[in-house]
Amino acid sequence: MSKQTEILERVIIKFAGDSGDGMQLTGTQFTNTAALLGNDLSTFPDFPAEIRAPQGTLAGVSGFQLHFGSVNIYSPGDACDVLVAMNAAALKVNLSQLKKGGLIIVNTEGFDAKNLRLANIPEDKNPLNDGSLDNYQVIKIDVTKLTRAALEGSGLGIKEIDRSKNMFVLGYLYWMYNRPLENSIKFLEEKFSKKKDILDANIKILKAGYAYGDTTETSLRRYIVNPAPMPPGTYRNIMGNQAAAIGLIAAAEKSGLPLFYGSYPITPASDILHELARHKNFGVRSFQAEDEIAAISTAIGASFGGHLAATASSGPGIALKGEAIGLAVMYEIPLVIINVQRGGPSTGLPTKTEQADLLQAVNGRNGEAPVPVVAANSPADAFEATYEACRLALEFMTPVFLLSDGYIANGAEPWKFPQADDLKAIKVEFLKEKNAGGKFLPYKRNEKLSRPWAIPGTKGLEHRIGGIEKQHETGNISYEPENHEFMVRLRNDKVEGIANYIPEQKLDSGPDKGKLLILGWGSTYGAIKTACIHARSEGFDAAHAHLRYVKPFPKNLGEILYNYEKVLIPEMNMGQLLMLIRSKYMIPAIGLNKIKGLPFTAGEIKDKIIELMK
Amino acid sequence: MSKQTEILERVIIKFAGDSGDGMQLTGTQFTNTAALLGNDLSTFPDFPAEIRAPQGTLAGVSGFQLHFGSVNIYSPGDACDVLVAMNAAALKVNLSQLKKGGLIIVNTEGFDAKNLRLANIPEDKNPLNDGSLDNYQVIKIDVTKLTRAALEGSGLGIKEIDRSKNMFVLGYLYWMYNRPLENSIKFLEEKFSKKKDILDANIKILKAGYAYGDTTETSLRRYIVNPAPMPPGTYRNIMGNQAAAIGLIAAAEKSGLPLFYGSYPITPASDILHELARHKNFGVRSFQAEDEIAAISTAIGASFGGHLAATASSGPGIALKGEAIGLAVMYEIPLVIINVQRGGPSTGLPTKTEQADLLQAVNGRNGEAPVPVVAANSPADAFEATYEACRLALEFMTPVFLLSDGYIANGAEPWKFPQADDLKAIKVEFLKEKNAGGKFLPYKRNEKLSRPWAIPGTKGLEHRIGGIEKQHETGNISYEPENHEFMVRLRNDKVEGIANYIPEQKLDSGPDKGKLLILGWGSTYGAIKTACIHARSEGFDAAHAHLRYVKPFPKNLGEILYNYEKVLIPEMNMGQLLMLIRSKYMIPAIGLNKIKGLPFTAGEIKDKIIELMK
Amino acid sequence: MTENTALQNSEQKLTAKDLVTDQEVRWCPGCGDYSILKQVQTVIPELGIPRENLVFVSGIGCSSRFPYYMETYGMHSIHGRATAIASGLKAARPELSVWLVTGDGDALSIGGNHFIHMLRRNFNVNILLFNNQIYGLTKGQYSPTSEEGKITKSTPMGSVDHPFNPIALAMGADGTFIARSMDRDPVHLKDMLRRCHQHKGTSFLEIYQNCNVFNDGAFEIFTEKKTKKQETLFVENGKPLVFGANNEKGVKLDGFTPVIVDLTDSSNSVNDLWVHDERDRVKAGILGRFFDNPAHENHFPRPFGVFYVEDRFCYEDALNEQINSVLSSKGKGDLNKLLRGREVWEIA
Amino acid sequence: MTENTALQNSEQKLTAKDLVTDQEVRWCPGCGDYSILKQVQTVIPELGIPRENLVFVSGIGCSSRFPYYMETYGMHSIHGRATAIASGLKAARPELSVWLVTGDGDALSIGGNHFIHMLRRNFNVNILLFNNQIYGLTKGQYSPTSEEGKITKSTPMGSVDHPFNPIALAMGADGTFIARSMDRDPVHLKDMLRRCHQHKGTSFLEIYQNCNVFNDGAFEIFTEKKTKKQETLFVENGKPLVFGANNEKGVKLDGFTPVIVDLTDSSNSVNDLWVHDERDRVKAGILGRFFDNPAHENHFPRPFGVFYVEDRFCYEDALNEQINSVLSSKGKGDLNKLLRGREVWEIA
Ligand SMILES: Cc1ncc(C[n+]2csc(CCOP(=O)(O)OP(=O)(O)O)c2C)c(N)n1
Ligand SMILES: Cc1ncc(C[n+]2csc(CCOP(=O)(O)OP(=O)(O)O)c2C)c(N)n1
Ligand code: SF4
Ligand code: SF4
Ligand SMILES: [Mg+2]
Ligand SMILES: [Mg+2]
Repeated sequence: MSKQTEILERVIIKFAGDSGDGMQLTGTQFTNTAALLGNDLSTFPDFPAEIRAPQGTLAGVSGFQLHFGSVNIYSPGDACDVLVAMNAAALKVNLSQLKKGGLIIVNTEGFDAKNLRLANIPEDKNPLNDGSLDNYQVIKIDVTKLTRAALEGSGLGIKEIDRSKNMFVLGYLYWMYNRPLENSIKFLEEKFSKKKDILDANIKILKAGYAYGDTTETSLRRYIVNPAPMPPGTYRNIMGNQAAAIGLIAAAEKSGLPLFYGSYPITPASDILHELARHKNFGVRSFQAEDEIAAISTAIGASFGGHLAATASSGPGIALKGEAIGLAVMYEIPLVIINVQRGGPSTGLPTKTEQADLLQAVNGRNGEAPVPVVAANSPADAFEATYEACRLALEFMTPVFLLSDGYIANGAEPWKFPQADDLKAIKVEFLKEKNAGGKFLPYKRNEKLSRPWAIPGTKGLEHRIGGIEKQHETGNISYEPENHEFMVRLRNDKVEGIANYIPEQKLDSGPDKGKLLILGWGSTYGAIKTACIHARSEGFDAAHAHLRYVKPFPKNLGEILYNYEKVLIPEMNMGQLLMLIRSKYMIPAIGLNKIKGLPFTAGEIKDKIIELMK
Repeated sequence: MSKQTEILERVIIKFAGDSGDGMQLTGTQFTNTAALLGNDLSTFPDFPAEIRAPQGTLAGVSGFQLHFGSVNIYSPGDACDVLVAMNAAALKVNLSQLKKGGLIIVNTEGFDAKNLRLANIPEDKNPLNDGSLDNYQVIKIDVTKLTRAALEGSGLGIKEIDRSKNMFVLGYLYWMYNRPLENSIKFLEEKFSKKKDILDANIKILKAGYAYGDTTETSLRRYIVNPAPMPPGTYRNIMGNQAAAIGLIAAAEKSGLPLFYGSYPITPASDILHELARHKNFGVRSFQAEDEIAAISTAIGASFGGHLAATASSGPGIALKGEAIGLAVMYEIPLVIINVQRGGPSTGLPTKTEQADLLQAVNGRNGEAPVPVVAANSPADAFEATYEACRLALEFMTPVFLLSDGYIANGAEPWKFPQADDLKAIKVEFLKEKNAGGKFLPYKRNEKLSRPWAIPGTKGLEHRIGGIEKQHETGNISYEPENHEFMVRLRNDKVEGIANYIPEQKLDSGPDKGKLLILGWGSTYGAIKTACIHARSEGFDAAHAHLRYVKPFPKNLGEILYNYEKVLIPEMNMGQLLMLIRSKYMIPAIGLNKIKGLPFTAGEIKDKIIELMK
Repeated sequence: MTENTALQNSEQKLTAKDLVTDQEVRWCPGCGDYSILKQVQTVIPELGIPRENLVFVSGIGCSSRFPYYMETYGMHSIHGRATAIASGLKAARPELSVWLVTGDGDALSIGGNHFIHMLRRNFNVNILLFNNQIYGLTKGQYSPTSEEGKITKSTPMGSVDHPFNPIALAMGADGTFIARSMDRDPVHLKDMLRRCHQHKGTSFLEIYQNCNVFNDGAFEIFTEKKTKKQETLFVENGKPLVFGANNEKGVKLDGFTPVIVDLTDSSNSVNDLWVHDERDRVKAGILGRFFDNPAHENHFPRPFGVFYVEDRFCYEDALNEQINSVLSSKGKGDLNKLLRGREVWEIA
Repeated sequence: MTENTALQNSEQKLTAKDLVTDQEVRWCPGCGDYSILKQVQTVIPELGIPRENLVFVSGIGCSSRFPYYMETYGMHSIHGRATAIASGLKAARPELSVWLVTGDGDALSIGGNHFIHMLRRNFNVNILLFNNQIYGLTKGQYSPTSEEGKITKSTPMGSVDHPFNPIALAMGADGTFIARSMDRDPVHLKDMLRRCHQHKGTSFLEIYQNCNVFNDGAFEIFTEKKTKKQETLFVENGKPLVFGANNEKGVKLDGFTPVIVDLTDSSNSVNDLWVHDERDRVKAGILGRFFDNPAHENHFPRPFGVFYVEDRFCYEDALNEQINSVLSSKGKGDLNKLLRGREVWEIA
């Protein structure tokens, strides 16, 4: 029987199952294949908070959302078109995210009495039978049974056999979306190069899934999603934490400095440490410290020693670093502090995303201790943002905050990666000799108000630095009142002066004056961008500007803001950028705040745009 | 020869000498006597940063400023009328603070070759001879010589003899200001009750100083400063840190709770610990922890156990407490966190004052972690502010920040202390039984959105609290997105809702609408109040409002602000309250900022008032 | 009220079941934490402490989820600070029975300082350190107890940190009760839990705990039947150090040097063996250093049991004595006097 | 470049004077810190380290002002973190000679955790702990080394904290070089400073330092002529433990129990005495516990000198070996390859 083929512009698939069902791998494989076919895409995994929550329970559901298309994609998307549910719990947790009329692919074995009970569903309310899914298209496949049948006699144990059932689903989806199997087969071959029997089983099941689609009548439709009109070039897929790690290495290479990374594990920042630890051949010194205070302290020591030094953590760990950040402000040494934000306060929602540490970055220290703040917009953008944070730290001899979040850290997207040669140069020169007519003034400043970097080992530049207020230029201890005010203002001017050396703020889209500007920062980028496109298509032409620099603001930001009747600031917090903007520019900007541990959907922002513009 | 007696309204004396010269004691004695005579007054000591900087050096100068009068006194005052300088360094450091034409009393022996050298004064520039003091009245006394002469044959060693020379100065000033010696003699009798020879020597020298004024012609004038028109009542003298300590004890007594105080020493907060440690007969458990994190953590443990728990530190130590404060926010347990602010950032100017930790108090934590912030205005006011912070903590089950600063902590003023019975009641009731129809809901809320306090030892109320997001009412762990947003908003509403239970903002002085409002917080109170009085007398009638509550702001604050054309916010920082006010009320308030480690002078503020009003 | 009088107030006997909460236990299936939870729930009722007088305090980590599963008072706190929190609680409420659950990262990495300070101050608190030699909750980085060369996510080429010996560290910090047990030996574990309770002062119990997801089998050699008897040394006060499948081996001291002897060889006698003395600090120190890598030849068996006990005053007792002594000498403080201070004057 | 090759690069010999900065020394007159500064400035030039390769790192406290007075590179940092800062510096720049100056509060109270972690990691850094048994800079609160019952501003009724024994703590944390000296014995102090430098690994030197303002005379009994010989025990490797005004007393071991013997009594011989062996961990442990209050009868003399030495790899060496081994096996990383990752696709 011939099946109908439809062309789609974009698809959002949510792969959901128990933590042990391999949904992260399935999603990643589908993603990589989509990327190789030239789709634009964006993904976001959704882990359970527990390491391994009890199998089959609601807490144990692991999900992976993929948004791919023949158009440009800026976020993992809002409601899904397709939901793969390997068990009852996965269906229950994710159903509300599925579009009405959307497609559900279920593994029927995951809806047996035991699984229903674990998902807290009364047995007589089995969603597969009780009509509650009538508004959706449901494809029921007994994946477990089919997998076992296919591998009978393979010599593998039942546990190993069952573990390959995710390949059946992958194969089936490859069939449905007209995708080749080669890429995944290659992947399996690498992964199981030493376990021939398991490799064979996986490939067999992958093909079985494909064949099942081809031969059965479970679905009468197949879909084609054409390549997206992406700028020509070579692409790779990248996750945010990985991008940050690579950004650090790139900045070290380009500045000619060794990289020191002092860190203490914490979700969702740990992967930066893991990634860096793998690159010792770049001379990376990654140091797992005893706590966050030691982590930043070691980085401070390494920075004094002439390394590009960085540390990363998430909210609670950043809180612990406050005192040492103040020290780095006084020292005026380069240091990059990455905060991969998660849901707060306190331990909060450690595996969820949030943007509620902005004011902590700006104000979370004693005294007037200004630190520039740079924000990453998306997984791939984390590379550039990190690189830029390093550049500022080195050129201005200052600690710099880089804000990322759980959504950026674990999300992935295609990245038209640069060539090493294309990266902005970072010029670092250690001072080699006395800088003031036979005298050495460690706090003498250049036109950027930046001081020289004189590292141990340099003859004649022996000097002492400390956290007590320093005399201008000499850096000696000074309790002199006038000097203190002078230095506080000087450190402030230095940071504010960075505005003279960063690009002016640009609009991301929309008219350059008018009714509404959406001002964003960080990971809301994709949702805002998509929302603007959708609103525009409905006749509401809002402008969008997205901040890379949250402190100092770009010089022309005020001008831009004053060009609009209204300014909307969507944030995953209670209005933190909002507060900074209102107090600085005296405009009654409006906040759109979501504090659910989840990113905005484009729809939420679009609705607000329309509400404000109509 | 009869000497002229003049009546003065107010006098500012600065006692200055080497750290070893006993100027703090001299100042305190003169202060106590002034208080007993009914003068209003205010004092501020000015310690060197070193424990004992080398004798005679500029770094070793220790000062004590006293402002007393027959009128109301609100601050230690600006420029001095009298400068006592025990050595050359003391003169050099303090001369710029003396009014033109003011009186200088010097100990000539402190201007010998050695002392000049230590003070970095070329020998030929001895200020006592080179005419540089021509614009002042100078009384030169060889105090050392006179003291030694008076005690010849006393059997005391030369070191002990010299140590009593400050009594000579005190006696001389008592003569000059017509003060009785009795009070100081009583003090000496107590202090040296076990060292009869030293007691006798001190009294002898005190009287010798008095007699010296009476008989010699060093001064032809004496002064009378009459009692001030203070509200009738009984007064004592009190320092800010002492007031805070007593405030904690009073709140504990009035609420019927034991007091637990966990702290780690740091300048200028340590004296609160020292004071509390002395009051074990109030059942105070003072605990010197291994660091600031442990200090607040022990307080959190004690609070869970049902104690009124408090911790104090200064900037760097407060930075370390950020993570634990977030935990207390999540726990929703009562806790008072006192920050005795000092010059920052980092170690900064540890012995100097500043107000630059306000935004740290408001924002210095990860996530949305709202904490009420209460500020003390003056040394005596620290009692009431502390008491109020305790009340809010207990009634709203929340950590509360109390902001003090070095100026308040070490300053002193007369205090019309209350009777225990006059203190506002603080009602605390531990929950005794289940609160929800046979169930216990630890996070069920009352009309203040406050939760019950159920302490270990209470049968049937066993429950667990933690830093992970909690389910509404049950307090169980919840990763549910809607619940998270609900709880973040609830915790915010609870803190903002305190505005419904605190007094409305009142004006301290001035017209209730008009051209200019000065909005202050913290220790700028006295300087602003005095500045307003002076400006008013010059025809510039500015209004003054002073915030006790910085978070939440009093409900009517906006109304008040909108009644003035201009709002001026003087702060010892770069504009922190300014930022909060601008962003919340959208008014272009103006900052007056001083970041010198020193309090404002009334003159500085008055000048600004006039500049803005004319 | 002291802990002991509190004991007597207990009205009806608790059962293990009474200590189970309504929260689903969320450790990975197979995790060693389950067994420890079970033994704690079994032992506690024996101790006769009223449930409302029990408080479990923890930091952050898999192990630190423990309080949620105990139907007592409980505090799940922040990483590394449980020791400090428990110190404050115990200082405030000495009559409570305070149990602290922590991990190797929680107690010895970020929490190392509060840990050693609690030991020296000797608060009467029971510390249960679940040592799985790994960071479980953050998914598998090495910890300060991981062995040298350990390959983990953060040390793909192997760790270059020399690990702590927790027993030695606790001895160095003047701990007054130092013991070790394991998740897989319920009888021994229960015994150690009882001893912890009995000891007045900080009881430090290191519990080897299998993290079957990120460090499976770390202690297999000590816990599994096949090797356990050869590789472990269960010490008991007053008993000679004997081990081996058939108790055929012993440890004697040659001067300060411990030597393993073969008891089947007639030239050796049980009577020559080192007799364990919990109160001998020097010997406890030597025993604590039986810490070789079991892969090394001629290695010593790993000791389990109580290494060391000492009687020393508890911080909270000394603190309360001070308070009581002032109270009895000066009487209860009078707030009006305090407000009034030493010197006052009247304005009419 | 290792520390040793750095040595050879030294061009001209330093003198103590070359190590004096233009900053006025601001300790209280009479403070023990002066003497220590002087000995350090005297010893350093002997070591042949070029001045530019020296870094002094400190925390906060009176003692921590030290770097300002050394004409070398220096970091005055924040309270308790000097150990962590020095670890980072040493990991980054192993060829530097890093000296750490800290106080009893700085190292053992707020900085206790970084301290024990540095010891176990064994960074090749020299820790000079100025122990004055008090908080000097904050004007006189008790510290974790203050004796029980200590009356200070924060403990007007006497401290109820049992103090750390810093030597024992360092042993428990697996320190590889553990020694004690005093401010008032320049010759011994200089000797110990040299030994610190010689040792590869973390050298921990506790220096008894008199705070004449807030804790005057705390060590008088050990430092003053009248009592010094009776009350101190200067240990040297390979030498018997002898002390007393005329070396008339000795310490021998009776089993594990140290006993003071009278050498003037003919039944005792120097040959029976305990001979100090720096590399014997057990004996070093016993020696470290000679820590009685000198007011107690029959107390032991307080030992000075090197208690314990052990050779163990340094963290920074192992780290650099890993880096070098990958570099030689994989070659220097190629940034373009890293940017490119494993899998790419082309859009034309
Ligand atoms: C301040 C802070 N830093 C880091 C973390 C992340 N974190 C949580 S638990 C943990 C370590 C867990 O290891 P362990 O204490 O051994 O407990 P286990 O999970 O193995 O039982 C870390 C690093 C955190 N929650 N808070
Ligand atoms: C975070 C922080 N907490 C507290 C302080 C205050 N403080 C400075 S030095 C010190 C202790 C000093 O004692 P010690 O380390 O023994 O040094 P000493 O002054 O005796 O040489 C303290 C508590 C500080 N500067 N920073
Ligand atoms: S990760 Fe390890 S320690 Fe944590 S629950 Fe799972 S098995 Fe247990
Ligand atoms: S206070 Fe003590 S330790 Fe500090 S400088 Fe003075 S004498 Fe030395
Ligand atoms: Mg662990
Ligand atoms: Mg000290």
